[in-house]
Formats: sequence, C-alpha cells, structure tokens
Amino acid sequence: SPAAEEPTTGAPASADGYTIGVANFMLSGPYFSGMDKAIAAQAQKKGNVEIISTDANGDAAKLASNVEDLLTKNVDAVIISGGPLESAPAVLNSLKAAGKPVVLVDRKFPGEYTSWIGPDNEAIGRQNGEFLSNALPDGGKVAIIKGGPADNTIGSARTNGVKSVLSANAKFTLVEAPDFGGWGSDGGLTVMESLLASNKDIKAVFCENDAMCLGAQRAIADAGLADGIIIAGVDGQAEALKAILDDTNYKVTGLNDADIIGAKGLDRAVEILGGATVEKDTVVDSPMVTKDNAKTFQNPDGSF
Amino acid sequence: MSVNALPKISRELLTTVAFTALIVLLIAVAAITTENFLTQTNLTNLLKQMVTTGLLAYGMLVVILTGGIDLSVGSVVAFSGILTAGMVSSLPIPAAMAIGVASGIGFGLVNGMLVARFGLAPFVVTLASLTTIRGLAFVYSEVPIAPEDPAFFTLGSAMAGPIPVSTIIMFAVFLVGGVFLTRTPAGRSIIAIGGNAETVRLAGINVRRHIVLAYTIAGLCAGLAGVILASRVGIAQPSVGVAFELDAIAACVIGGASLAGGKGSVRATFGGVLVLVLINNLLNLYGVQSFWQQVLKGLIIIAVILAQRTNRVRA
Amino acid sequence: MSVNALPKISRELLTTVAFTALIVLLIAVAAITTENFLTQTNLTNLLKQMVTTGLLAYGMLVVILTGGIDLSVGSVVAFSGILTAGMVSSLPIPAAMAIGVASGIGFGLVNGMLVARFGLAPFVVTLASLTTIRGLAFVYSEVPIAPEDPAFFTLGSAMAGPIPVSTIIMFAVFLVGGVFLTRTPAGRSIIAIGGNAETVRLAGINVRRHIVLAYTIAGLCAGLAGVILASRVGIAQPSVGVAFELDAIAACVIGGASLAGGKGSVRATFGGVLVLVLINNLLNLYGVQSFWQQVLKGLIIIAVILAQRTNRVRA
Amino acid sequence: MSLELRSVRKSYGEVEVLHGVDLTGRDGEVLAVVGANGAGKSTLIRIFAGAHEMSSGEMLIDGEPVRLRSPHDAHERGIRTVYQELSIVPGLSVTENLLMGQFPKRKTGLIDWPAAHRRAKELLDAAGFGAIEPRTIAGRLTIARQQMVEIAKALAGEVRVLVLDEPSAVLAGSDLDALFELIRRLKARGVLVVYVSHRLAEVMELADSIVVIKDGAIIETTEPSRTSEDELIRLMAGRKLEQIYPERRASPGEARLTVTDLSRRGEFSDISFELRAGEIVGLFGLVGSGRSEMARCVFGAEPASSGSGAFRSPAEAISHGLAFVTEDRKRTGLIGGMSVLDNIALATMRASTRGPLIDMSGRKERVAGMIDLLSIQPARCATMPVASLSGGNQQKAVLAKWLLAEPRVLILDEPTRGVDMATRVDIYRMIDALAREGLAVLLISSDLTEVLGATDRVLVMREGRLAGELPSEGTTEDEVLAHAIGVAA
Ligand SMILES: Nc1ncnc2c1ncn2[C@@H]1O[C@H](COP(=O)(O)OP(=O)(O)OP(=O)(O)O)[C@@H](O)[C@H]1O
Ligand SMILES: Nc1ncnc2c1ncn2[C@@H]1O[C@H](COP(=O)(O)OP(=O)(O)OP(=O)(O)O)[C@@H](O)[C@H]1O
Ligand SMILES: [Mg+2]
Ligand SMILES: [Mg+2]
Repeated sequence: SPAAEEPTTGAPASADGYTIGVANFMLSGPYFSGMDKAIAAQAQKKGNVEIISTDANGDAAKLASNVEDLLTKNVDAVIISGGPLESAPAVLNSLKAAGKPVVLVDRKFPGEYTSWIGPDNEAIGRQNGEFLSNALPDGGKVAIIKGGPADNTIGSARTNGVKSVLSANAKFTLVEAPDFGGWGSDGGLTVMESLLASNKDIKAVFCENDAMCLGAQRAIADAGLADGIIIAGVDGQAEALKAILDDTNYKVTGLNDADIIGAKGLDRAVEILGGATVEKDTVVDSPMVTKDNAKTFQNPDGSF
Repeated sequence: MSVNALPKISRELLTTVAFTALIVLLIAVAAITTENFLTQTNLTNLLKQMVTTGLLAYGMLVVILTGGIDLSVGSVVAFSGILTAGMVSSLPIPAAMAIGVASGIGFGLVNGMLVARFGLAPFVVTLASLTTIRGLAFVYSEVPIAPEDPAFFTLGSAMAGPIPVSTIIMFAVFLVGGVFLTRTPAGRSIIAIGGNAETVRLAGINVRRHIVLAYTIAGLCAGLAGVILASRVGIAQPSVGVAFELDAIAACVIGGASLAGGKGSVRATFGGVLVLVLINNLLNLYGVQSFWQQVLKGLIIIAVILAQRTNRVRA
Repeated sequence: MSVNALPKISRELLTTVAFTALIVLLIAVAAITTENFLTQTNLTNLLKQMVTTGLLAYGMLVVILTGGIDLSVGSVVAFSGILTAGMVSSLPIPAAMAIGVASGIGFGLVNGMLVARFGLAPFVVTLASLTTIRGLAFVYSEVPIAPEDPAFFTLGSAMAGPIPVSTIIMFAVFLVGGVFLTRTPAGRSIIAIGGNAETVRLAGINVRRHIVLAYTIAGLCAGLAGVILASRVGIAQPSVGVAFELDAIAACVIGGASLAGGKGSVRATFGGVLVLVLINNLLNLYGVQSFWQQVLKGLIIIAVILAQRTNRVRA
Repeated sequence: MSLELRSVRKSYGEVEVLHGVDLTGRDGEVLAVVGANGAGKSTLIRIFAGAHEMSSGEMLIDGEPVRLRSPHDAHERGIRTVYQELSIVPGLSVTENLLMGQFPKRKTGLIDWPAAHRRAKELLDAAGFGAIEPRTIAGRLTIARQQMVEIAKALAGEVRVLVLDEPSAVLAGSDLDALFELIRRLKARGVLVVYVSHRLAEVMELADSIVVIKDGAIIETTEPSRTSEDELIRLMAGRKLEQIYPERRASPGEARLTVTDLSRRGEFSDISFELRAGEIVGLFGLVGSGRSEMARCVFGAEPASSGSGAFRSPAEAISHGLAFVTEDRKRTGLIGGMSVLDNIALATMRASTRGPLIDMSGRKERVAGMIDLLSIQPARCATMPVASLSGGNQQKAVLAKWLLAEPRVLILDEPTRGVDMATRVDIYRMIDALAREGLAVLLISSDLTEVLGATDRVLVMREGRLAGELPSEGTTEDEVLAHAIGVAA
C-alpha cells in the first residue's frame, strides 16, 4: 500500500510498537467515553501502543475529517467507535484507500472493515423481554422508553428484541412513549412522568439504556409507585448495577460492557498489526444482570 | 365601541388579555380533549416540567432586555449540576448546592465582563463559553455522578402540599425578578440600556456594571436550574442541557420580548414558558410520535406568534 | 508614521491586514510546531473540512446583514441530504441533488416570507423551522439512507488536481456571493436594510422582497451544503447537522459582522471560517483530548475576537 | 457658576476639530454659540457635558481647574446638557426618561412610581411643558415633544449650567415661546445657559454674549447690541451673503402633482392641492398639524383612507418622479453606519447599473459631483460613515440623495433643520434653480420666514385640514400664523 512506503514519522512508538487512532463519533455519553477509556487503558497495559483519540461530537462529517486527521498523523490502525452513527461509507473508503486496518467497536457499519467487536443488541432486548415475562406471570402493561432519534438502530434493535418476546404473549400490552428520552437520565425522567400521567397501570418499564432507566426510576419513586413497577435496562452502568444489588425495583439489565468491548477492540487491532488472521465479526456476550449476579459485574476500577 | 377608540395603554392590556386567553384556550382544549390533562399527576408534571425552562427564561429575559443574549445557559446547567453532585461526597448538601449555584454566578460574571468591559458581541462570547463550559463539565467528570445520600433528591422532589418545592422556587424567582425589573433602579437601568445605551450612559448610569449584573443574573438562574435538575433526576450528567438556551429564548420571544433589547415583560415571559410546556405536554398526552411532535411544535410556535402579532395589529 | 495618521479607509484595511496576519500566524504556528500540518493529506483535509461551515457561513452572512438570523440551516442540511439520498433510487443523481438544493431554497423562502410578510422575529421563526424541518427530515425517512450507486460519492470526494471539487464549489459561492453583495443593487439593498430598513423603503426599494431573497440564499446554501455533506459522508442521516448554525454564525461574527445588521464582509467571513477550521485541525494535530478541545476552542474564539477588537481600537 | 475653557483642543483620531478654544461663561448669562455646520459647536458641548474628554487644554469652574471624566462628573457639578441628536429611550415612559438614574425610592429601596410620576409632572410643569402626560411612552410623542422631554430632563436635579445644542430646531410656535420663557427664568435664577442655534433671530433676542466659532476656533466674541444678523452670517460663512432668499418670479407650468380630498383616518382629511412645474409651494402648520403625515401618505409611505393623488408605494412615487426629504434624517433619511457614498447613491442604485452590476466608477463620480455641488464637509467624506458628519452635513447628504434622482416633484420636510445660514442660502438657491428648470417643490417648514421667503405661495394646515392658501408675496408672518392657529378672519 502507498502508506506503508512512507516513513512513519509521526509515531515515536512505531519503532518497536504501534500508534492506533481512535475515532469516536461522540464521547458525550458515559458508555462512549467509557469505551474510549477502556481502549486507552488496554493500550497502557500493552506498553508499546500509543493512542490518539478524536471526538466528532456527533457530526458524521467531522468523523470523516478526524479520520483524515488521523491518517495525516500516520497511525497504523484505526478503531472506530461509531455510537449512534448508522454507517460511514466515506470513512471506510478513505481508510481502505490508505490501506489501514479498521476495527469497529460496538457499532457495526456495513461496508469494508477488518474486524468488528460488539454486542447483539436485539439479543439483549430479547433477554430483557424474557426476564419480564417471567417476572410478571400475569402480564400487564409494559412501557418502553426509547433513546432516539428515530435513525438510531442500536436502540430500535433493543426495543425490537423486547417487543418480539412480549408481543407474542397476549397477557402483555405495550406502550411506547411518544417522545424520546435522549439516552440521558433527565430525559428518562420526563418521559416516564408523561407516561405515568396517561397510564396508571404500568407494571414494568423497559428503557433502551440504563441512564434513562435511572431517570425513570426517580419518576416512579416520586409518584410513589416504586412497589408496583419494575425496571429493565441495558448497558450495566455502575449506578444501575448498584440499584439492582440494593434490591430496588430496578430488576435487570443486559451487560453491554464498554470495558470488555474496548479492551478486546484494542487487542484485536494489535493482533491484526502483528499479522495474525482474526475473526471478522465477534459478538461479545451480554449476560443478563440481576440481583443474583450483579456483584460479579461490579468493577470499581471500570470507567463505566 | 370600536377597539381603535381605546387609549393606547389599554391596547397593551388587550394584548395581555389576548395572550392570556390563548393560554386559557390551550388549557381548555387540553382539558376537554384528553382525559388525563386535569389529573393530579399530570398537573404536578406540568409544574415540575416548567422549572428548568422557567428559571432559564427569566435569566435570559434579563440579558435580552439589555440587548444581549446568553447561549451558554445549557452548559452552565450541566456544570453546576455535576459540580454539586461531585461536592456532595465531601460537603454538606446545602453547601454543595450553594457552590453549584455560585459556579453559575461565576460564569455569568465572566460572560458579562467580556461583553461589557471588552465590548464583544454577546452572541459569540456566550457561544464560546457554551463550548468551554461544556468542555469543563466533562473535564470535571466524564461520567454521571449519582450521590448516594437521599437528601440530595429533596430539593428536586419535595412537595409543599400539591406544589413541588422546585416550582415554588421558580415562582419566587419570577416574583422577585419581576419586582427587580419594574421597581428597582438597577432593573429599570437594565431595560433602559437595551433601549438606548448611550442615553443611559449620558444620564450618568454605569452601563457596564449593569450589563455585568444582567449576565450574572442569567448565570445565577442557570446555576440554580442545574442544581435543581440534578437533584430532581438524582444523577448529574455532564451532557445535560444541550439546546436548553433555545427554549429559554423562545419563551421570552413568545412573550413579546424584542431581541434588540429594551422590550419584554416578566409576566409575558412566564406566559411563554407556559405555552412551551403546554405544547410539549399536550403533544405527549395526544401520543403524537416524536418527529411529528417536532414538526407540530415548530408550527404551533409560529401560529402562536402570528396570533399574538395579529392581536397587536388589530388592537 | 503613526498608525493614527492614516485616513479611515486604510484603517479598515489595517483591520483586514491584522486579521489576515492572525490567520497567517495561526498557519505559521501550525506549520512550525507540528510536522503534519503542511502535508498534502492534511491540507486536502482542511480544504474539505471548510466546505460545510463555509457554505452555511456565506448564507448566514447574507441573512445577518439584513439584521436577521437563520437558526434552521442545520436542519435544512439534514433534510436536503436525506431527500437527495432518497431520490437517488428513482432519479438520475444530478436531478436528485437539484431537488435537494431546491428543498433548501423552499425552506428559505418560507422563512423569508414569515419574517418579511408577517414581521415575525427571525430568531423565533427560524427556531421554529429548525424544529419543524428536523421533524420533517425524520418523517421523510426515520433511518439513514445510503445510496448504492458510487456516483453518489463523486461530488463530495472528487478532486480537481490537489483541490476537492466541493471546496471549489464553496470558493465559487464566496466569489459570486462577494460580487453579489458588493456590486449588485440587490446585494447593496440587503446590506442597507440591515442598517435602516425604513430609509431603504422610502428610497423606493422593496424591503420585503429583499429580505425574502436573503433567507432564500441562506436556504440555497444550506441545501447545497446538505447535498455535498451527504455525498461526502456517503450516507444521509436525518439527525445530521445539529448545532451547525452556531459555527456559521461564529464565522460571521469572528469576521466582524454585526448581528444588528448592516455590517459584515464576505472576505472576513471567509477568514472566520478559516479560523474555526484551523482551530479544530490544530487541536486534533496536537492530540488535545476531546473535552479539553472544547474548553480550548471556546477560549481561542474569545482570544481571536479580543485580538480583533484591540486591532480595531488601536487602528 | 462661571465656566471657562482655556486653549481647548479636541481630536477625533488624528483629525483635530477644535484648535485651542478660549471661552468664558458667567452665571445668569445666556452664552450663544454660533457657527457653520461642522464648525465644532457640538464637539465643544460634548466637552462641557463630560461626554468626550478634551485632548488638551483645561476647563475651570468658578476659577478651579476641573477634569470631567464622564457625564456623571458633569451632572455632579450641576452641568446639564440637551444634545443635538434626540436621545430619549423610546420604549420607556416620559417619567422614566425624565428621572433616569434618580428615581424617588421607598424605604425598601424600591422605586416609588406614584411619586415618580408626580415628580415628572412637576418637572414638566416647571419647564412649561405641562401638556405632556408623564405616563406616555416617550417614543410615541412627536419629535417636538420628545425634545421638550429632553429639556425637562436636563432640569431634573440641581442645574447650574444648562447646555442646549440646537433645541429650537424641532420646536415652533408656542413650544418655542415656552422654551424662551424657560431660559429667561433660569437666567434669572443665576443659571448659565449655553445656547447653540442656527436661528440667528432668536440668538439676537436671547443672548447676552455671542461667540462665533469657525473651523474649530473662536473668531469673534460679541454681544447682540454690538452686532447684527448679517454681520454674524458674514463671520460664520467667511463671506458676505447678498440676499438670503432668491427673487422668485414663477410662471407655473403644467400640473405635476394633483391631490384631491386625500384623507388618512386620525391624521388628516380632505386635503386638495396642486403642484405645478416650476413653482415652490410652502406648507406651514403647527407641530402635529399633520403636514408630515400628509406628505408621507402622498409619497406612498403610508396608505390613504380615501381621496386621490397619493401613490401606493414609495417605489411607485419615485418612478413617477417624486422625491421626499423626510423630517427625521436619523430614522428615515440615512443609514448611519453606511458610507456617505452608499447613502447618497441609495435611491438611484438600480438606475445606475451596467448589466447586472452597479456601475461603481460612474456612481462614485456622480456622488462626488453632489458632494461638491452641496459642499458637504469634509470634502473627502465619500467613504466615511454618514453618522460621523456634523448634523447639517448629514442633512445635505439626504438632499444629495434625492437630487441625484433628478426628480420632477420634490417634497422637502423641514429641509433646513439644523443647517447653517450659508448652507441654507445654497439650498434655497439650488431649489430655486431647479424650479426654474421645471421642478415642482413642496416645502414643509415650521420656519415662518423661510416658508414665506423661499416660496411662491403657502398652504397652511390646521388640525389635519387645509386652513388656507396665501401668496408669499405681500403676506406677513402674522397672517400665516393666524391661519395656522385658527384665528384668521
Ligand atoms: N465621532 C466623531 N468622529 C470623527 N469626526 C467627528 C466626530 N464627531 C464630529 N466629528 C467631526 O468634527 C467636526 C465638528 O463637528 P460638530 O458636530 O462639532 O459640528 P457642529 O458645529 O455641531 O455642526 P452642526 O451645526 O452641523 O451640528 C465635523 O467635521 C465632524 O465631521
Ligand atoms: N412613521 C412614524 N412613526 C412614528 N411617529 C411618526 C411617524 N411619522 C410621524 N410621526 C410622528 O407623528 C407626529 C405628528 O405630527 P406631524 O408630523 O403630523 O406634524 P407636522 O405638522 O408634520 O409637524 P412637525 O413636523 O412639526 O412635527 C410627528 O411629529 C412625528 O413625531
Ligand atoms: Mg452640532
Ligand atoms: Mg412633521
């Protein structure tokens, strides 16, 4: 490749190690910044890998620019944490043209990449759905809080997973909140408040991530309904694990561990640079976290 | 008797009446067409949901009156919230909250100094501080902070009878703030500066100091809003508050404030807050899907300001 | 000879020179302190990165000159992009792109009519249309659209020698746009309207039509930016373009435009675009961490406008 | 209190506009300052007011050297100023404009509004402007009344020196009398009144001493008893003015503008008149008689309620050869931040294109010609922002804009307001010359001498109606005034 012919001036570690660029689509969510940190921490562990991390602030064009900036700095490989971005053909094209290996973490893009490591979001959703149908043998009304916007397919995969299980069971009715929770606790709170105003008889809430669940939990507590409504989330955010352990109405989450995915992503990139042939797509398990096993997933050193 | 025969002062009254009528109409429609609007839960929701926009709108109004604007309030909400939550582990809760509010005051001061002392355009100054303060919130903590002490939730969730304490705080800000703007020399000076700063200077009033004061008030309101929001959600997030400034500005302008300064009323701004909160609430109660909500929200805002304008012209 | 002895016209020239010097300084610092700045890849990268902000900034300048503002450009970028990508399956690519641009023109027209015919405040009108158009983008397609035809990428990725075609389009907009504002009656009228609309009206110039024209131009630029962006990224997302308006406004104001209208220059606005793009590029090249980048970006913007102001006062 | 300036110099940037001014004013004296447009009168006044600091020299109050750093300093010493450009805050009430910065407060520190309105009423009454209602929004008052508010405002608080920069430019009739009465009362109280005006008749009537300022230097200090209007004009202009008003011998041609039964609800009604080619018609009336509204309506700036003769838009009026110099140059005549060139070229922009583009060099030449013709000062002002010209020169710039359009009908609303005598003479000459070539002119003015001197016949309006038409030749000022007030036989 043309890039390999150029002297790799920009990377001091490149004599005996690698420089790896991390292109984050957006860091302003705890899951994504956790991912970024996990990658950096794993690089630290390796000792001979230097990380250059960029943030596109949620702007697809900026992601493309950032990747171009990374190529300017002559990184050896690029890890893309695509977050809510659906696909990035131009980015993948320019990386391909530069002949650099690409590892996708969490978000899988269609197109040409070297390797992907991430969760199966629909499976996480199904897992939650099964938990809820077991926890509520009499069925009832289940509310769904989505993160939005509508083009976020990570969220919709999770929701579809839940729906696929619950709508097959006639005892359940599903209420989808009309507005999005924006993936944050504040949004989860207001959406839950609105849901409770129109639906007194909700038995359970599923949110597309834990942050929104934590907000929803406060709204439920404020409404004095903590005993009647159980909560199911996704991610395994520290506060959620704690709430599950404390035996609150927060009952379950699906672990989508940024630490694990990030670390594996970096390992994968190093393997590729070392010349190994690697698995193209790796689905990281997303174990169901409940009161019984939450302790084992708590990680005081974790970044998320 | 024709409307035109009324003296000018009552024309303004008429606009106020028309605006009030609009809000009453919105409420009536809501009450009749949905079964849930008048429930205790929903009304409490409404009262809670107006707090952040309300606080930010008052602060924004003060700045807008001087002819300025403060785009940084959303970032200040995030910063003061996360700072407070971070301080809770080492300080008593009231002290931590005071520090959060103080950080808002500090940012307001800096904004005000840059605008007043150096004569920089408020839009760019506060756009820059929007970026910087957001960055600082993340630098302080990249991850959300959830204080363990349940007393942290009190401010945001306590009720005084049927009314949330946070709403009462907001009402108090509007009341005191209304008196400040209509009945104190400093308040009047702020309005006059927006009308004609040079005249105010020639009248021997310190224009710069009053501009700094206005931004400080906006910072104070944003800091307070951040603390209350963090307490209400129970978790402080560095990413919270994006685009909050837009609702605050919209509330002021729906209430008839002029972005050129010198024109705007506290009462009407509160009306603007009500309109915005009601629109959101109604669209949710009707179960309108998210992006149609966006489409409609924009159209309703246009309709409201068109209706307001028509009233004004006819009156 | 002292600077003060120069006649007024050269004082303005001096400001321009100082501003140019600032940009040259930024570039020099970049070139000296980083080894990658002057590489072919990075320069191409820079040229590509300025396209969206550049196009939006020119359109924004025209609106700002009338004393207005257009907050909806980010949403228009999203809409025109997704519309184009959606049309590609059934229409030839140039036709699809033309329709995308036309949608921008359409939204601009509506904004302009609401501002000019009904006398509504530009800030609220375009804030409302920001919301509505964003919603419409999602109504058109909830999910991103990635056309399969590789010819869709051409506009965004083709190079004319060392310079990207999209950058050439942006330069052309600035050139033609510069001539429009300085040398045509319509352009001069737009500037004059921002200075004093009533005087312009009494000079027999149709103020409303020119205001509509200004918003239409902003819509056209935003539509074009949306099409180019979708082509560059290779995929059109309805959620793209949030807060794009802020950078566009910042570029105008860094270039010395007054948000009160009547004052601003095409060349200096281009300088403002350069400053913003350089800041981003430099912070990336220095490897500054994301959140610190935000902190620094805000501070640098303040420093730039402070430096500009000092030049102006001294001159 | 006595006020003394010693070798005061003032520069804007590197341009010096005052070159060592020495001046003394004593208590109980009316000190008139006269001079041509741009001579530096307003600059001098801003130094008195503490609004600008002098570049060098010193100021003595009662023999003590002082340095005024801000308007606040000046206020503290009892120096109050009414500026040439109106500076009320239009959105606030009269009360608030009057008492800005010195509201009566309750014990709680809050403003006592009832007391404030009472205080405002007292101030207005004391100044002789009792007709103004304190609660009115100031921006809704006529310009004349806004000016009265400014004057009353200067009287709030302890006044020892009152500086008035062309206060009479927008006042007429009884309002003017009230002002003179006020000045006499202040004088009797020992207040020093510094009075700037282009109306030499009132200067001769009011002043105790007169200083003539020319090109930034005092060239004469005198008293009314030792000089004459003609002498003052000669000093200001640096040349002798043979005759102020040109000899008019009109032979009107065809009708250029015919207005019939024109009405606009609430403002004026049943106005009919005709303007013929080659004639100059004066239009007199008291403040608020509706002259400006009628002119705006004819020009298409406001719609008419009934009647004919008015155009539908300014664009239509202009295309029929009309031009309209409005009375408020700041609000409707100029774009302050734009260059003199852009301002003068504004109304003729579309006519001066080459293809789609403006013919830049042709435009520049034509504007330079106008600057020359009207001797707008400074001569190389084309690229300066028009707001940095002196008041009179701004007025000339408005005139230049419309003359460039080569109108067939020219409506002038108070065109000589704030214009010095020599320039006025130039303007009268020019109107006369244009009329001789067939231009029809409607000259709205509150200056009786002018309205009789510069015209062929005079229309008089009272309370929105035409109250009479008189030939200029042989009619006295009292006769015109009688029609305007409504006491004519
Ligand atoms: N802020 C300013 N910047 C630059 N030049 C100024 C400024 N203000 C006034 N000048 C210039 O100073 C000179 C004196 O102006 P000044 O306003 O004192 O004249 P004036 O005697 O009051 O004239 P008029 O009778 O027209 O009001 C003029 O040439 C004017 O252009
Ligand atoms: N477009 C306008 N907007 C607001 N006020 C206006 C407008 N045009 C005129 N006025 C105000 O209305 C007042 C009504 O008086 P008008 O101008 O009709 O009297 P006039 O006979 O022209 O006397 P004068 O010109 O001496 O005031 C004007 O003095 C002016 O202040
Ligand atoms: Mg003057
Ligand atoms: Mg008038």
